[in-house]
Amino acid sequence: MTNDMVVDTTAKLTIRNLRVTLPGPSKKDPRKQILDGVDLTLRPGKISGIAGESGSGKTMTGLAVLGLLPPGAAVDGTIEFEGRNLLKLGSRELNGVRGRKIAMVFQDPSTSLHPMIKVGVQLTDHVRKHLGLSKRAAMAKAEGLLEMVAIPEPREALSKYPHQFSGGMRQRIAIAVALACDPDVLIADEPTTALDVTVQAGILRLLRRLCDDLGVAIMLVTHDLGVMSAVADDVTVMRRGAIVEHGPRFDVLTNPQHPYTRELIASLPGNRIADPLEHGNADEIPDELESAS
Amino acid sequence: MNAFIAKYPLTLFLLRRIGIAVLLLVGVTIVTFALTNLVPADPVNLALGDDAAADPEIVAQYRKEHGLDQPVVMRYLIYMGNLLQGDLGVSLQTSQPIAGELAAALPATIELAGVSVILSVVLGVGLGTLAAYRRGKFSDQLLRVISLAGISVPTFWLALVAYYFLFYQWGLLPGSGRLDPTMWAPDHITGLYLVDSALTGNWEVFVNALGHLMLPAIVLTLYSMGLMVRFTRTSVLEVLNQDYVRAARAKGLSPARIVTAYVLRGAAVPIVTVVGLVFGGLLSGTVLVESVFAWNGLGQYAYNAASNLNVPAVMGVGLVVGVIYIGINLIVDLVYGFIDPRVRTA
Amino acid sequence: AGGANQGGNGNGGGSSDGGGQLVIDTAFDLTTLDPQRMNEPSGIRILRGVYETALRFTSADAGSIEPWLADYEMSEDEKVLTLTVKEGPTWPDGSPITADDMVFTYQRLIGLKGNPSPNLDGITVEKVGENQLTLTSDSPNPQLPVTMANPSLGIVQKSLAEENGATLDAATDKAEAFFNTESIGSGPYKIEKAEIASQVTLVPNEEYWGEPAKLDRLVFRNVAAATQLINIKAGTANIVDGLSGEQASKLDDSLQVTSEASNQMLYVLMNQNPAINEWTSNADFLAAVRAGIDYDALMEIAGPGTVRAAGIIAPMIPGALDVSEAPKTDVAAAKAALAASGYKGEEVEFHVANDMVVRGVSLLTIAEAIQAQLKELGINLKLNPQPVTTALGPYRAGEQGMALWYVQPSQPHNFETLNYLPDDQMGKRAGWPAGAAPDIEALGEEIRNASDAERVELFGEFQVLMNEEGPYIQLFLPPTTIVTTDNVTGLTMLPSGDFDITQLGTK
Amino acid sequence: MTARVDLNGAVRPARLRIPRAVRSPLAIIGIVVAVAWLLIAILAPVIAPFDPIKPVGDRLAAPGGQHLMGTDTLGRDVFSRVIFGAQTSIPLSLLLVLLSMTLGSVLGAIAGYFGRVVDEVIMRITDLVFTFPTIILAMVIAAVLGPSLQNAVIAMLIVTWPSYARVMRSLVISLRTREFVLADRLLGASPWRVLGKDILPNVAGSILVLATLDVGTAILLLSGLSYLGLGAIPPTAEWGSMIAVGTQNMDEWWIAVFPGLAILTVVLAVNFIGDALRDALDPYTAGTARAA
Amino acid sequence: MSSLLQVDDLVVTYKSFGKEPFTAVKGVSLTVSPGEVVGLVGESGCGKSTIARTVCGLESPSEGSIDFQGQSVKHLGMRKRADDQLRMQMVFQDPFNSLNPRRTVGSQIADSVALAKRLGGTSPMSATDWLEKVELSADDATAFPHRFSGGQRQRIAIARALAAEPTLLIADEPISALDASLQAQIADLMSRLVRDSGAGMLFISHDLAVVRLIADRIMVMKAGKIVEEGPTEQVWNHPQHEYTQTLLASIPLPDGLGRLPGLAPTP
Ligand SMILES: Nc1ncnc2c1ncn2[C@@H]1O[C@H](COP(=O)(O)OP(=O)(O)OP(=O)(O)O)[C@@H](O)[C@H]1O
Ligand SMILES: Nc1ncnc2c1ncn2[C@@H]1O[C@H](COP(=O)(O)OP(=O)(O)OP(=O)(O)O)[C@@H](O)[C@H]1O
Ligand SMILES: [Mg+2]
Ligand SMILES: [Mg+2]
Repeated sequence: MTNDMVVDTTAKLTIRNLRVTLPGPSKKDPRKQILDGVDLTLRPGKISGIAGESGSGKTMTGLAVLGLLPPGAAVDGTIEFEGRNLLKLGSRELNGVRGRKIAMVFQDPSTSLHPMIKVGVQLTDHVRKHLGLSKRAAMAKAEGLLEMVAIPEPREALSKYPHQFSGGMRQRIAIAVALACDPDVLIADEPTTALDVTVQAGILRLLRRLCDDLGVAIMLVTHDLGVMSAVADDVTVMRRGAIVEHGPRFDVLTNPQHPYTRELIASLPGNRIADPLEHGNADEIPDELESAS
Repeated sequence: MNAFIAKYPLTLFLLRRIGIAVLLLVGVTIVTFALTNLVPADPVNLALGDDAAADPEIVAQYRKEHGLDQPVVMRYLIYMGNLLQGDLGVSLQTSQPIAGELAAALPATIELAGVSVILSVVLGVGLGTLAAYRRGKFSDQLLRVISLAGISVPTFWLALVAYYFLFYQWGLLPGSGRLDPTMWAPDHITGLYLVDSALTGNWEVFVNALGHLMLPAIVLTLYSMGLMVRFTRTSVLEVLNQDYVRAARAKGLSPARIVTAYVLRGAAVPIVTVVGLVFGGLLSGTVLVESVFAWNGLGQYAYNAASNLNVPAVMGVGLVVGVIYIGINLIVDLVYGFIDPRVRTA
Repeated sequence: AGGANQGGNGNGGGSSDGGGQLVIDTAFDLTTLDPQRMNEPSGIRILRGVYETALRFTSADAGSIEPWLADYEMSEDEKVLTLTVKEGPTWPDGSPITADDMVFTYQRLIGLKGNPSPNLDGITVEKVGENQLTLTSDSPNPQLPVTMANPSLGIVQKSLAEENGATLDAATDKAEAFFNTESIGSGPYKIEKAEIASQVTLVPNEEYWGEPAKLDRLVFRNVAAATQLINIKAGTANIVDGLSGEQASKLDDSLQVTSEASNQMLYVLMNQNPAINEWTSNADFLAAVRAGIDYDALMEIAGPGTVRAAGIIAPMIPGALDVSEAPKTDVAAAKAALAASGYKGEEVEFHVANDMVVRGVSLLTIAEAIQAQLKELGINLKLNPQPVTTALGPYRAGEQGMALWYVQPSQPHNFETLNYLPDDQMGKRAGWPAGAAPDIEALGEEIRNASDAERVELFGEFQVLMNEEGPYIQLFLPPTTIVTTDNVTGLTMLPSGDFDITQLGTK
Repeated sequence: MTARVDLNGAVRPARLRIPRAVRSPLAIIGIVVAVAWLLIAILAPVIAPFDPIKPVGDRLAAPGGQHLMGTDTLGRDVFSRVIFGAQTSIPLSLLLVLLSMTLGSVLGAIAGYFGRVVDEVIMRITDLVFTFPTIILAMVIAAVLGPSLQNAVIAMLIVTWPSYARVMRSLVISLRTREFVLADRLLGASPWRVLGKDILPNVAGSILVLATLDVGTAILLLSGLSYLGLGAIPPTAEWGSMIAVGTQNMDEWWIAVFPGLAILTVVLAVNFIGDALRDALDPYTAGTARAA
Repeated sequence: MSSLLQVDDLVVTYKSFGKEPFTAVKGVSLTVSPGEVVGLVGESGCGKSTIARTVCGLESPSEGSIDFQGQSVKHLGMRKRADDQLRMQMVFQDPFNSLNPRRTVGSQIADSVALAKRLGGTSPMSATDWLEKVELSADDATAFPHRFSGGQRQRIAIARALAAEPTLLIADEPISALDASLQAQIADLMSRLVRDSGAGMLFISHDLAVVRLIADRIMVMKAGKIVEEGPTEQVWNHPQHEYTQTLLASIPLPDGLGRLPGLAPTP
């Protein structure tokens, strides 16, 4: 794969000049500017990577799309999806989009699944609502989803609770939940930070395949440039609520323009590795995910 | 052993609990017995009138009849011996079996406490959730004032004030007792008038009993509801901050479904804890209210027994409350397991 | 049942032509409904409708004693009472009431060695003829006839009682449970249902031999005094007895208030044992207290209808002193006596049972009032309020220095007040040893051997002496205040300060 | 990440932020009322128009005129008694809370930290106390000791310490295996040092909040005991016993209503403060910015 | 000279009520010599932290022995730790948990300084000096931990451990929260300080790339067992065990080429 294969498909979701402020600690304190004019376009079949320092507003951007900003947040700008400005939608309409058309995988898999509700229920309640499936049909679909994300014994898994899975499995379940209604847009907020490299590799493959096979538009938030390099089609770098750099993956990673990006890349431990190619190649390793589906 | 533990965790859990319960009950008996015997007073004086108490023969007869002629330790052993045979002894005041008296008093309190618990749980959880959702808004502040007032008002005082106004001044609710004096209790099935009258289809009594329950139940509920509102609010707020709630919203679920399935479920453990505490507290804390409303329940009975140094009766109350307390704790723990699967396996 | 009338009010269904029901609220002290074990006011009241006695009172006057189930005759020496069973009265099963029933009843009372047993202390009961029996005492016992009217001497049917486990001996008697639930006597009412802790209902005894019961039902409820006031005002109770005279005086006209001196007398005990208290045993100090108390003020607190206790004999009992002879409040005399006593303001402990309320009058309130009054004189009392539970023991053992209590005669007869003598039952409580008051003791001996008629005179003298030297300071008798709704009829007071439930009816 | 994350990505721990707590209007009301009551208690002799233990007027006079809140059965001025009552109820309940907090926390900390037998024993004792109806237990204890305010406090202490012990124990248990404690122990800290230096600062807030909420309970319990005649010795002005007298004189509502209102306002004020304090201390409810 | 730390056939089993006991460490032997840095890598949950904790006496081994300076390491009960074992210090994995939120950072480091003094330490450094050593400022000493980011806290925890002048430092993922440039810097600092004082260090991480920066020897762990062991360069360049190979292959490289990293069989 190379970077110059960017095909200009129509944008699926367009964020324009997104500004978000949050109230300060008390009423008198000035409001905090969280996002300061963010522009972003998600295209079907493409992964848009967002990198940036901790606290730069990556998560907030994702939340803004789904209208899940903290209470008291003031939003400005447009988020256009299928001809509608999501920021202007009523809560009922928004609920029709959430989970159905646009889904999100949250940063921490162990907290985004309800610990007291069976995985099966968490996988199906929105499916039943959005797609009007029967319980049985929804469960069957859920089983398929779990199989897709390579959860062993998916049928049994449906009646288990989140804590009965390892962190990696939970992250994959969270992804399955997000994919359950076949969304057009997937916002994945640091889906691999909590995982070790071997598990991370599997999830990256899954994301890639979703794009390639199903044409999902993905926004991948990560601060790991290695991950970025592995799957993102283009890269956006954020700092203090604003975008400092944007461009195709290869360009940004190999020829960063902004000093912050340069600093980031310069200090990567990977850059001290003599020759990365020496250490095995992806193609040599059996791909569990692919063989499973 | 480990294999056994792994195989029958619940059985083992129960066995352990029962073991602790038995120990606790023995402790209750010892403490009660010791305390009641430490009171610098002779039950004979209370049970016998002036003339009778002056007559050594009658005093001797009374002491013999109630085993008071034995040394304290002996009396305790005799008591425990009888207890093992299911005999709670005989009241020093009425010479009636304690078991029977407790059986008569307990349902009254359970009915009252039960209704209060139901009311306070339903209202407390509902309003507490509302307050959490409306955090900082006017309705939250209003609920805060109301619930804190409920916690702050002296129950015995409120009982009197409520009685004075709601019954006496405005005649909104019937007064003391569990039923109008014209009515007799429904056939004894559970001793809970509401249940018994419903079972026997005696709706007139049902309505009457319900009416009589209202006033004391409201008074008791105000406190426990206040408590429930505060606790529910806190734990719902906590849950509202959880990622899984946000994740549920991201799934486009309806707010109603999110509250019932996700939020309340997440907040349930602390809420259940408080429910257990509240119910336990109500069972043992109704003394003053019962006396105002002439509600002849366990509280009145206990108060009477204690103020008359009716040792076997006080012991009986201790045991009953102990068993209930242990039972509630056990149920709460089991409910934890039901609510939170992580507890189940751990 | 009455159905749902306004405000859940349950009084009298058909009240126009008699019948109907009455609800009587009282603070229960009920422990049993076995007549021979029972000695508490609530039990006495209830069982008066169920069991009948050999003699009875017809009014509040203690002299109104009259034959009922039996005619009586007292021997000259006041040692033997002969009862002749009347013909006519029958048990509900139709069999006549016999001397055997009475003998059984009285012997059982003695044998059970229970609370009411002292009523027949030192008495032997014997059947002396087909329908005659005698009660014989070793020493003169002039109060035997009035004792016979006590409901704990209510006659039980021997055969029925025995069937249900009654015997003449505490060790073998097993009948209490039976009596508690199914008391059946020869009276106009029988127990319908009884829950000793909360409520007892009486319904007419259909087979009653006399004039049939006036009411369809009598309900006795255990209701705290505070609640009684509201209940009577709201009309959910027809009769209440727990109100103070003061409270009753403020009720509106639709309620009938019957106020009668009760037989419960509040008094201050001044222990004569110097080891117990240096000051109460000081005669001058005692005199100072006696003269220093403002009796009128105390009576005002107790409310209208309160009667000044002139001496140790309650007003309705023959021999009682006239109020004019009661000790007077005299501040000057009190101060003089106090000066003479050598008292310098030391703290004197004043015991009071803080949970005791007599006829709506809280002993604690009175004690506080006395404390405030004596403080003006310079007497420094320190209240020691204790629950009856703990206070009663030291009181009976004569270990309290200064204390506020009340006494209530067990029989409406002057004779038993002799136990105020030194070293007698009351004397011991006051730490008053034999020989402490020779003049009083001599007079007591004289009274003991005098005839009933002479006693009335001698008791006057006795009480005056007591008022001067005795360690008891009689205060007052709060009224028995019975408040009824206006449909209640036939409220008849008895010497015990209670009313006779068999006379109750409705308009 | 949870909403507790601030700009640095650092968890914002529970920490005292009194100023913010004070900003809540209810807390302000609470503080004002509480301070007012404290002043009333201190200045009682100055404020009260009459001697609280001396009959000063007609008995049972209705509120109005010379007697703002009427007079009681002995003709004492209810207003003065309510004011002087603050001198009894407020310091005593503070003392009680202080004592039971100390006793309960120490025992709970020992139970939680050392575990095993000590824990079992202490926890079973708390069970025992919990098992028994509080007021009845206090009654019997007060009866054993004889009624007096001092004994009422002891009796209440016996029934109130266990809740602190329980809370303390669970806090200590959750903290004693925390890594910062382990780290200190790897540095050779003794158990007492660990409890005092590492654990105490972390639990003080929660315990203090519990204590504020308990002041109210203490006043109520004390009043309850006095109401039953087991607490304050007459003629001391004490709110609970004043209510008890009032109940025997329902028609003279002012005797019971005013001391009841006094209890209500004090307890409510303390609860307002406690509630605000809890909000301020709770990492979830502190601050305004949060995710929903 | 004999080794500083000698662990033989260590087995650690977690028992919890109502659950099958779980053996997290299944027979591990390792040594750390003075002046040596040993790296321990392995996937999440393979038992690395368990080894660290057990070595410090926070867990008790069910089998095997642990000797520190020739003395057997005793379980850290509720009592005060013996002086001869205070020379072993640990940096905990979780930077959020290992600092007391209610005590100033400075006072927590000062505890260590005091300990070092008491045990006859010679270093003239104060708590603030140590803070500066880990690239924080002296002003930070009076601040409470919540003011610091995860990475800053890790550095504070490291400073605290180093300030005690340990002869053996167990460092459990001490720099995982740092950004790349700081990682290198701090790793360098640690290894320098440890080596200079002749102490040893057991350095735990799941990131081979990081361990490689600092360790003399690397041990690779999987499911409670050591699967590969050897000098750093050898393991890095010529991984023998299949698992080590997978681990290396799974590291995504920020080369901008869009290559998906390799994948191990799912756990
Ligand atoms: N509930 C909130 N209230 C106030 N400010 C918040 C809240 N949540 C986040 N913030 C602030 O918003 C800013 C952006 O946060 P965001 O979570 O988007 O960062 P991020 O880029 O996702 O960082 P990370 O890599 O740590 O996840 C930060 O300054 C953060 O402190
Ligand atoms: N207290 C405990 N009780 C039971 N099991 C435990 C306990 N602590 C750890 N474990 C289990 O032991 C195994 C090893 O845990 P350990 O913390 O040593 O892993 P690790 O290698 O440090 O992983 P990571 O890289 O995620 O820190 C894990 O499966 C874990 O679930
Ligand atoms: Mg984020
Ligand atoms: Mg670890």
